[in-house]
Formats: sequence, C-alpha cells, structure tokens
Amino acid sequence: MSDQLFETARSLEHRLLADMIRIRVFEERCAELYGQSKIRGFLHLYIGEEAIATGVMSCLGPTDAVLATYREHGHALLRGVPAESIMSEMFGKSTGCSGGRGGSMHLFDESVRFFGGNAIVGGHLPLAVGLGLADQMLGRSDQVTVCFFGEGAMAEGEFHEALNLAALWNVPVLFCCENNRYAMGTSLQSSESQVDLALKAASYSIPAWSVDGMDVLEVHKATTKALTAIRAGGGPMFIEFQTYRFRAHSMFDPDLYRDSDEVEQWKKRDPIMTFGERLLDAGDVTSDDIDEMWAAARAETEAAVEVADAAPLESIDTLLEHVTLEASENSSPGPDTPFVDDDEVWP
Amino acid sequence: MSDQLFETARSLEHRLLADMIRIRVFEERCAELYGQSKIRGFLHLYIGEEAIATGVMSCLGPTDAVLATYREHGHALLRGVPAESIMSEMFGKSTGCSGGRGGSMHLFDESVRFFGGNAIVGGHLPLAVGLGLADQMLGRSDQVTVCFFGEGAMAEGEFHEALNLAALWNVPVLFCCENNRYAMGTSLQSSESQVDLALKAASYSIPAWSVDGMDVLEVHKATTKALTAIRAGGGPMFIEFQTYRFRAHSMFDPDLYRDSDEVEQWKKRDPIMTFGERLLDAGDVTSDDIDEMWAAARAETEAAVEVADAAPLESIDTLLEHVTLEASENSSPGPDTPFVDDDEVWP
Amino acid sequence: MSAYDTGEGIRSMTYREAMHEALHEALANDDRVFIMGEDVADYGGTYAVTKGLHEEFGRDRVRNTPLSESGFVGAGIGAALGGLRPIVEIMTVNFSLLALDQLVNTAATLLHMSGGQLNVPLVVRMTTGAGRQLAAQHSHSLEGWFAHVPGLKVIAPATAEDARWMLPSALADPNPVIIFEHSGLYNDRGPVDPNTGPVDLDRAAVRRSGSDLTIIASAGMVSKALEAADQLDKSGVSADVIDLRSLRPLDIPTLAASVARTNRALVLDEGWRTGGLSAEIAATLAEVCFWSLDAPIARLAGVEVPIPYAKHLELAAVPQVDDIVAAAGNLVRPIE
Amino acid sequence: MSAYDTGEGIRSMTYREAMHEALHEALANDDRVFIMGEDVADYGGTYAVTKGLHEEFGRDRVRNTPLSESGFVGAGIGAALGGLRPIVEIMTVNFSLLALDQLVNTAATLLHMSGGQLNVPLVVRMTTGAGRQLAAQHSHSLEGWFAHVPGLKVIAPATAEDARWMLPSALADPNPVIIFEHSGLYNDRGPVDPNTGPVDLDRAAVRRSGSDLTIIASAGMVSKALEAADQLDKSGVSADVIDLRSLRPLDIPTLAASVARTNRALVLDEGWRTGGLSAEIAATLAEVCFWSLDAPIARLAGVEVPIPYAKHLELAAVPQVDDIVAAAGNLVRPIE
Ligand SMILES: Cc1ncc(C[n+]2csc(CCOP(=O)(O)OP(=O)(O)O)c2C)c(N)n1
Ligand SMILES: Cc1ncc(C[n+]2csc(CCOP(=O)(O)OP(=O)(O)O)c2C)c(N)n1
Ligand SMILES: [Mg+2]
Ligand SMILES: [Mg+2]
Repeated sequence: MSDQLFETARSLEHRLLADMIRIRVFEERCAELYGQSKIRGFLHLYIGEEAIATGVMSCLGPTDAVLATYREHGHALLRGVPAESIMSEMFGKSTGCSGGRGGSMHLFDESVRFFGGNAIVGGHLPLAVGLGLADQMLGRSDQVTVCFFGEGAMAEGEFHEALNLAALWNVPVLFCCENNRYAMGTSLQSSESQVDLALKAASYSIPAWSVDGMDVLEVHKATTKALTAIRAGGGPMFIEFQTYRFRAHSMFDPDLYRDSDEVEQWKKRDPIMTFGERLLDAGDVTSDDIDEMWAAARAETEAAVEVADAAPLESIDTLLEHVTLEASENSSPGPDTPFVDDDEVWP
Repeated sequence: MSDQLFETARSLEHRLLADMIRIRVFEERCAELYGQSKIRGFLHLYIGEEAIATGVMSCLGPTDAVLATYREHGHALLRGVPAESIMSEMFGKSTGCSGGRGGSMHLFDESVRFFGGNAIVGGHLPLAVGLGLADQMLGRSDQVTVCFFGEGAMAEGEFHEALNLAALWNVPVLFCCENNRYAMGTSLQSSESQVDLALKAASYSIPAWSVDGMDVLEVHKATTKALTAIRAGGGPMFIEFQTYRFRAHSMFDPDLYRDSDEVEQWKKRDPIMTFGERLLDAGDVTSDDIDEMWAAARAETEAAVEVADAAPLESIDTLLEHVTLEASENSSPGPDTPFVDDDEVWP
Repeated sequence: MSAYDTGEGIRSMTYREAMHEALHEALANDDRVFIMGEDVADYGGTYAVTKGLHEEFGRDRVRNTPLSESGFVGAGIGAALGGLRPIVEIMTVNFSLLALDQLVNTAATLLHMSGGQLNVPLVVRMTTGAGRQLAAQHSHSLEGWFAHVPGLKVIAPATAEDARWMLPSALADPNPVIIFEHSGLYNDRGPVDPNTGPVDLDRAAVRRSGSDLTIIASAGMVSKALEAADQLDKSGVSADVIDLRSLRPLDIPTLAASVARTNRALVLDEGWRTGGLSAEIAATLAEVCFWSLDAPIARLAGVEVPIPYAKHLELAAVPQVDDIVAAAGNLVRPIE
Repeated sequence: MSAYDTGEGIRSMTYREAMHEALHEALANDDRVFIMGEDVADYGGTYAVTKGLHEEFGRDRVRNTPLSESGFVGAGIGAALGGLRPIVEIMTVNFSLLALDQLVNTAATLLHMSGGQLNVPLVVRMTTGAGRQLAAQHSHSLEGWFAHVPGLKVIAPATAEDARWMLPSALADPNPVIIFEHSGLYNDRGPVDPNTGPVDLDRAAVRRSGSDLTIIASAGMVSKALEAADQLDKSGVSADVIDLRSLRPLDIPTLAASVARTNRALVLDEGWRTGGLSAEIAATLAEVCFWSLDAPIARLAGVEVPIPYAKHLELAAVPQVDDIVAAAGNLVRPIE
C-alpha cells in the first residue's frame, strides 16, 4: 500500500531483504534457545518460508488484520510485534505478548491487529471470515483481513466451510496458503486428492492463483494485486505460495519422511540468499548493506533475548486471571472506536 | 446390474414406474397418519423426488450398501425393507425395523445392508467412505456403497473431508446428491458459492456429472454407467440429480421461503406422471397396468398400516437395551461372513 | 419505560414470544448486533423464534448461513473480535458437536491465550432437550459439557421472564455466553414485565419455598419440579424449588443456604446421569453441606440411553413429574 | 506362550513400547485390524507410538490420513460396520472436538437407533493431559466428557502392563472404545508380563493398600497418587490408591468397598473440577457411602483455567504430588 508512496523500489527491496533476514536470525536463535531449554513446548520454525510473510506483510496497512498458525514468529515480528515481546513470550515471561500464557504457538497483539498464533489446524479460517464480515458490516471498506495457513489445513472441514462463507458473503479476506508440501510428515499427495490448490480454491468461486513463494518480490506483487482488488470490493481471494520448510516440522520431529536430496534442492532456492544475490548482481545493494542487515537483525534478536532473560515470571497468584472478564471490562472495540490512530506512521 | 439379464426393457420400465408409485402412495399415507398423530417427531417426505431412489436402487445388487438421510422412506422401501417394518417403526412399535427407537429419521436394516436413516446432515458421508474402504481392503471387489444426501449437505465440512478421503483412497462409493434446491428454507444460492455441484465435486478429482433427477430412466442409465466404472475399480463417483420436493421440508414447515409458482412449475414435471404418460404414449404400458400399480401400492401400504396398528409397543423394561453389547454378542460380520446368500434372487 | 411497554403492565407471553421480543430489542438498540444461523431468516428458525425479524432488519443482520456449524460459529467469534455483537443460533445442542472445536478451543480460550487481550463477546443460542419424539440425534441435553469449560458462561432461562431479560445481559457480557432454550418450553406462557431490564446472569432463583427438602432444577425440569412440589404439598411434604438459571457459574451459595435449612436435596437433570451437571451439584453440596445433611443427596437424571423415538420410551428416558414425586418421597421418608 | 515372550519372564518396558507391542500384535493377529490417523506411518505418530509399523504391515494397514478428524473418525465407524477392526488415532483430545459429532451422534448411538442391529467395533486412541508446555489448544483433559456418553466405553491405562493388555480387550469389544493415553506416561517404565493376555475393561485396580483414606486416580494422576501415598506413609498416614482404569463404566463397587473401610476419600482429576469426572465419583460415593463417611469427600482437580504455557503456571494448574499430600493431610486431620 503505502510503500508505493513512501518508498522507492530500491528502498522496498532493501526492506524486504532486511525483513527476511530479521526472521531468519530470530528463528535460528530460537532453535539454539530451545536446545538450551529456554524455550519449551512445541516450536515450529519458518526457516525457508520467510519470503511469504515478508512479501505479504509489506503490503498491509495498520488497520488490516492478520491471522496466522503456530508457525508464526515471522508474521508476528513483521506485523510489528516487538521482538522482545515475542521472545519473552517464548520464555514464558510476564512481558511476553501473551503474558506467558501462549508460548510460541499463541502469539497475539491486539494493538497491531495480530490475531495469533492459532494451533488448531484450520480453526482460524472461520475467524478470518468473521473479522472480514465485521469490516464489511461496519463499513470499514478499506480494511482487509489476511489469513495464513498451511496446505495441510485445506483438508479440514473448517477450510471448506470458511471458504464457502467467505465467497457467499463477499468478505474482504485474503487467504494465503503457505504450501510447503508437507503437513508434519504427510506429503501434499497424501493430503489432497487435488494437488492444484489454486484450482481447488477456485471451486468456491474465489479468484485464486499460485505464486512462487521463494521469491519475495513475486509475493509482494501478487499480494498488492489481490489487496487492491479486495479493497475495491472484489471479495475474498486466495493465493497459493509455493515454498518449503528447511527444518523439521517442530523440534520433536526426526524428519524421516523426506529425503535429504529434496531438502538440499530446495535449499538452493533459499529466499534470502537468492534475493540477496539478485540485488547484488543488479547493483541495488552492496555486500556491506547486507552485512549491516544481518548485524542489525542480530542486534535486534540479542536485545530481545536479553530482555526476555531478565524479565520476571508471572506471579502464580495471577493463575486465574484472563479466564473471564468482568462485565465492566468489555474491551472489544465498538464501531466508533478506531483500532489505531490513522495518522500513525506505519509500519 | 442383474436387470439387464433378467428383465426386458419393458419389464424394467414397469418396475420403475411401479416402484415410484409405491413410494408415493406410502408417503401420502404417512402424511395422513401424521395428521392423525399415529406418526410423530419429524417426518420428511420425498414426494416429487421418487425417480432418484427408484432409478438408483434398480441398479444395485444384494451385497451393495446404501446410506441415506432422514428423508429415506423411499430408499428403505426400495432397498427391500418391508413396508410394514418401516410403518411399524414410524408408529414406534416393537416390530419396527429399528425396534421403535429410530422413527422416521432412523430406518435401518442390516439384512439388506441399509445403513440408515442418518439425521446429522453430512454425517453419514464419512461412514460411506469407511464402508467402501472395508470392501476394498477385504477384497470384496464387486461391492459398491451408495450414499444419498441433499445439496445442503455439501456445505458441511464432513462432505469435504469425506470426498477428499474417498478420492485419495479410491474407494468404491457412489455419491448421490439429491439437489432439490432447498435445505429447509435455504436456497442453493445462499448455501453454495458454487451452484454447479458437479463442478464442485470434480474439484476433488472425482468424476462428477449432473442428471435430470425427474426422469427415472436417466437416473437408471447414469447410475448403471457409474456403477460399472466403480465395480471395475474406477474409484468414487458423484452424480448430482436435479430434483424438487413438492411438499414442505417437514410437517413443521410452513413453507414460506419459495413461491407457489415455482412449486407449480416443478409439479408439472412430476416424475411419476411424466414417466407414466411417456410409457402410455409409447404403448409400453396400458392405463389398466397403471391402475393396477396404484392398487398394488395401496394394498401394500394399507397392509403395512394394519400391521403397524396392531403391533405391540416395546415393553418399557427394554429401555436400557441396545446401548452397549456384551462382548460375546459381537455381531458385526468378519471378512469371512457373507452378508447375504449370493444365490438369493434379488431384488 | 421500555418500547415494549404496552401500558398494560405485566403481560402474559409465551417463552417463544419473549425470546423473540428480546432479539427484536437487541437488533433495534444496537447496530452491532446481528443474528446468524441456519434458516433464521425466511424460515423463521426451526422453532420460529426469529420469524419475521429479517423483514424489519434485513438479511444482513438476520443472516442465513449454509449448513456449516463450525464455520459460522467461528465466523461469529471473528465478528465479535471485529467489533460486532453476534447472536449465533445453532438449531440443537446435538449439532453443536460440530462446532465444539470453535467454542472450546477458541472462544473459551482466546482471552487466556492472549494474556487478556482478546475477549469474545459472542452469544450462542441453542435448543436442548427431549420430548418431541425426535430420537437420538436431535434430543440430547449436553448443557453439563458446556458448564465444564472455563471461559464460557452458560445460562438456561426456564421462564418467559428470563427468556425476555437474560438475553440483553448476555449481550452486554464481554465473554462468550451460551444460552440453552429447552424446546419443550417455547409454547409455555408466563408473565413478562416489560420494564425489568437486563438481569443478573449468575444467580439461581428460589421459585417456591418449602422446608422439607430442596429440589434443584433447570430449564425444562423447572416446571416439572414445581408441579411435583404442588403434588407433594398435598401429601404434606413442602419443597423449596430452585431454578439454577446459570449453569456456569453455579450459584452454590443460594443452593447451600436452602439445603442448610431443609437438610435434604434432590437434584434434577434431564441429561444423562453419569458425569452430568447433577453430579457436580450433588458433589459440591455433599461437601459444603456435609454436616447438615439428613440423607444422601439424591439425583434424578436422564436414563443412560440415547433418546428413543417411541413416546412411551422417550417419556421413560427422562425424569417426569411422577418420578420426581417418588424420588422426593423416598428422600423425606424417615430412614430406617 | 505369546510371540512376544522373550523367555526372560516379565520385562521392563516403557508405556510407549507396551502400546507399540500391543498394536503390533493386533496387526499381526487379525487381518481385519488396521490403524489410521494423522502421521501414523512415516512420521511414526506424534508420540512415536506407531513408529515402524507401516514398514512391516504396509501403508494400507498403517494408513496416513489427511488433517480431517471428523472425516477419518467417521470412516473408522463405516469401516467397523463393514467388517474391519479399525484403530483410529487422534493426536490429542483437543483435536477430538472436531470429531465429536461422529463419536457421540453416530458411534455411540447407532446400536440403539438401529434397534440393536448395528454395533460399532471401533477403537479410538488419543492422548490427553498437560505437562509438556503445549498450552491451551493441546493440553486438556476431557475424559470426563466421553465418560458421560452412553454407548461408549472409555478406558485409561495408567501402567505399561495395562497399555500392553487393554488394547486386545478393546479390540475384542463389540462397542466403540475410547482409549486415553496420558502424554506424560509414554516414557514411564513398568513391568509387563508377556503372557497376561486380554484383561477386563471395567474394573478398577487397587494399586496400594492403606487404611486411613482412599485416593482415587486415573491416567497421569496414578503415579502422582502413589508418590504422594509414599510421602504420606512417612508421616503415618496410610492410603489406599485406586487406579480407575475404566472411566466408563465406573467400577463403583471397588471404590465403595475401599471407602467403606477407610471412611475418607480424595478424588483426583487432572481435568477441570467443575462438572468433571471427579464430580461423578464424589457424588456417587457420597451417596452410597453416606453412613460410613467421616468427612466430606474431597476433590483435587485441575484449576479452572485453560492450560497456560509457562512451566510454573502449568504446574500450578494441575494437581501435583505436594497438593495431593496436602489435600490428604487436610482430609485425615481430626475435624474440629
Ligand atoms: C486440528 C488439528 N489436527 C492436528 C494437529 C497437529 N498438527 C499440527 S501442525 C500439523 C501439520 C499442519 O500442516 P500444514 O497445514 O501444511 O502447515 P505447516 O505445519 O506445514 O506450516 C498437524 C497435523 C493440529 N494442531 N490441529
Ligand atoms: C448438522 C445438522 N445441521 C442442521 C440440521 C437440521 N436440518 C435438517 S435437514 C436440513 C436441511 C438439509 O438440506 P439438504 O441437505 O438439501 O437435504 P433435503 O432436506 O433438501 O433433502 C437441516 C438444516 C441437521 N439435521 N444436521
Ligand atoms: Mg505444510
Ligand atoms: Mg435439499
């Protein structure tokens, strides 16, 4: 959106590269911290898939809404959830974005309309329809809800019901399928009788197409196109982003179901490496620039680790908090309450 | 199947007409009996849609399995569940095919592999996949499972999950969508974003097409074609039968959601009347033949009413029966137990 | 004075009319409110509760959904997060099994999982109960399941007055509120005060006072309990009858105060006995009233069988007035 | 002599190994048996219970399913009707909420709705419980819900021996049987007799004898109860510890016999307290043991909060050994 106004193509490219690097560095560190038992529970890494969250998120404005899965560190980070608040959450600290209740799978930040962090596969798709419906019914015609999910979710009944509702009601929702070809250890071929996922989505009378999810510029372009149409009242759209996860499904996964050759082939298409090289070749970036990006990302992550390490645990006395709200605390905004100040510079 | 061997085209036509009439007469009588409070609960009439069950059922053999919805009197009857056992069931009598426990919505008869009588919309589609899987895994390669459901069921997640599983596993299941254009008071247009239901089903990589469900010969032909392919190992198929229910959804429905013009238009296509006229015109049937069919159907229905009326209620002492089986009573047949004697003449 | 005050003071209304008026008021008073569910518009709802509302408020705010319980309940959660105040209708509690993932894994947990950021002001209405010969896929009473779940509030209006006035409170509540409407109550008439206004959602009501035993009931069991109490009165047994109204939270203080006085309690529950809500009430009262009980707490609940179709079997499967009278009689009889 | 008898007599096995061996045996002994669920093949199951089985028995009989809990549970029901003996794995009880329609509205009711014609010999395995910091969508304990439903049998093996020998009985049972495996137990070791053979599915087991109170536990709570009982012993309190094993039906006679002797009972339950299984047990014992109780029956159950991620909060949300010791101490302390 706003990037076209504020940014030259070059600064956009810089930002995209830098953002992918931010996710990568943050998550590589998460893996280490998991090894050190600082982070526990399930930890799902997005490494290899960064171009998708980066490209999509670069197109959103402050009043748009975002929903993601349990593989959402990158989405949260680029949506503007502070790194230290994400890291604190994974450390189970009170300064975490979910007060230590959610952990890696349940990052939330209402201030940037980041609605999680959902760990029931497919369960958040109907929520996205509802958020879109609210925008539509309350006349917030410029707002879009963006919903990320894996290809595995498309087998769930909730996918089907959500897409049908979205199409029937013409809600402003962008469905972003992150097709990394596996749902845990189950390949796309054993998951979907129709492996052309865009075709599948199109059967709901929703415009749908497939994009190279390893190419951040392609992602950015496709998303821009979709959002323009949706904001103009075009109703829901679906994009399949073809990608691959370089790591195992979670830290518990011994990764027995795919051969290392396949992984290696895909690693050659590393979205950060390939995009960096392309920009270098074109002279749009210098290797110093890139070094700086890595350094900045490291600094951001290390600062986050420090904050998280130093942060206090929630007191056990708060155990029963946040189960129900008192009637007077009804905090969900009504139609007259803007979510954020529109003048705020974004992102 | 067997009809081609045993029947001339003419005797097939007679049987189809007679069977449609049997359903019609039986159900008109049910409506009356509901008015007299002999039948209670929900009663869903199939009037107008008889060509579908009649045409499909005429193609099945004894070892095939059938599942239907709560609108299943016709399916049960033509599958070979005795009229008096159906009527008794609706009277809540001990001689009912479900021992008075099920009523109109839950007719079952294991002896003819009639698996209900399912009143959770869409809930029986996964069961059909499982029955097909059993046939496949146990090498009963000639058996097909036929599953009837309304177009409204296609919005349910269970439809989606079932079709995907069926296609992935290539099970011998024929999905028969009875598209009567309304799900209670909700029209197809408000139910499905894609109203071309065969197209929708095809998105699961399942062969799918649409057939005039008011023409019993078309239904018979399409089903024959599908079953031949399925029995040859072709995997699941889907047929949309376009039809219309002439009555309200159930006896509780004031039918406010469609205009009488529409109903009248469709009534002109009454499957019994039109097929009867066609046969008369072609000289394949005489009006005496037709009168006889109505008379026979009336006799069958009245005999059923008499039996049902005279039958005893279950003793209240049996209230707790049929909740769980004792371990020794495990009655589900194993792979070596044929369901019925293959030499039995059918139907 | 409410817009529904006809000047005639307290009116006699059916439970259905009371609920309809409450929905009408909600739509009229707050643009954020909308109703969605299967056949809530033209058809008027399976039990004709929403009939005609779409004509006045339009099909956006009285919104038909396709058959997709999980989808539209989830959409309700999203709409609530987006600033609307959805009232979602699920035809019966049996079908709600298709939407339990949304209700339990999301609606009930979101506030907690987000560290207090995201509350879900969603109202879900559904019918429950047997009595209409609808058999085993349309007649169950699973209120106890919902009452088990932290993060939900669960209410069961048993009178026309409560049907009228619990809804506005449910809508004002910042949490997901599940409303159970017993399908046998819709045609029951009762007085409705047009000016009561929103009522508490967490207090039980003593519907009748007595001294010999406490009968605890909810939803469809309340009127049966009252009828039984009248019969018991004739044989010299006087019963407190308490209507739970709220199934989560349970109003234990009101129940315990009664039992402390009567020293005997009979807990009614249309749902299956084992692991039902009656167990929770009995267990808690047995604990908090331990020293004042003159007899074990008695439970009279649904028989452990899927609801059968045949009328006589269906009647035998859930507690009836005679059963209540008999159980109460056993309870107050001097113990040998 | 079983094929798994190594000649070394009773072996020490993990709960995971025991369950794996039971599954192996089931596949080897009966061609009708097959396993299906998400990632049961190559991945080996989320908790590695089915690892390697597909290599020996093939992908048809150790069958990966897409993410579609309702679909494949329903397919399991159909397969059972068709003459197979499916063992369906649902990764956790939280995800089973997506399949409850199939389990409750169909599997549990079909025998009844069909007047006794159609039984469903289906086994469904799923993990339950907290303790791995998996937070509010992966950690709940909803066993009590299933134990509420007529038509289902519900078991919860708590030892390696039961993990090994309850499965063949479940498979031989003509009814749908739900097996809960607490995810915290998989690495626990215990003795397994290779020749025990199928065991009863409806009896509780007294795991330890004592005279001062009865501690009733199941699944993940059993080992905690035993540890607590050891500690209590040191302070002179001797406890009976009973492992429920079967959650539906409940073996009330065994529980009541113990309580009649000890006169005091503490019921443990990892699930939420309100309306949980502990309520049923407490209510029933309060009724049948009314005259022999020296104190109210105590319940120690999960705190009424979705399970939080942070370790210290998670630990505080479910009963721990210290909590059990304290609750037992309160119960036996002379009452003022
Ligand atoms: C309803 C449900 N079933 C199963 C799981 C366990 N599970 C977590 S992630 C996952 C795979 C999801 O694959 P996909 O949707 O492709 O997303 P990806 O992990 O590849 O990003 C599974 C089976 C779950 N969380 N929710
Ligand atoms: C899961 C579920 N939701 C809602 C209902 C209530 N209901 C019964 S029939 C019906 C309409 C079904 O329409 P369709 O599938 O087109 O079949 P038809 O009745 O037209 O034959 C509805 C909504 C139900 N029985 N099950
Ligand atoms: Mg994936
Ligand atoms: Mg229809």
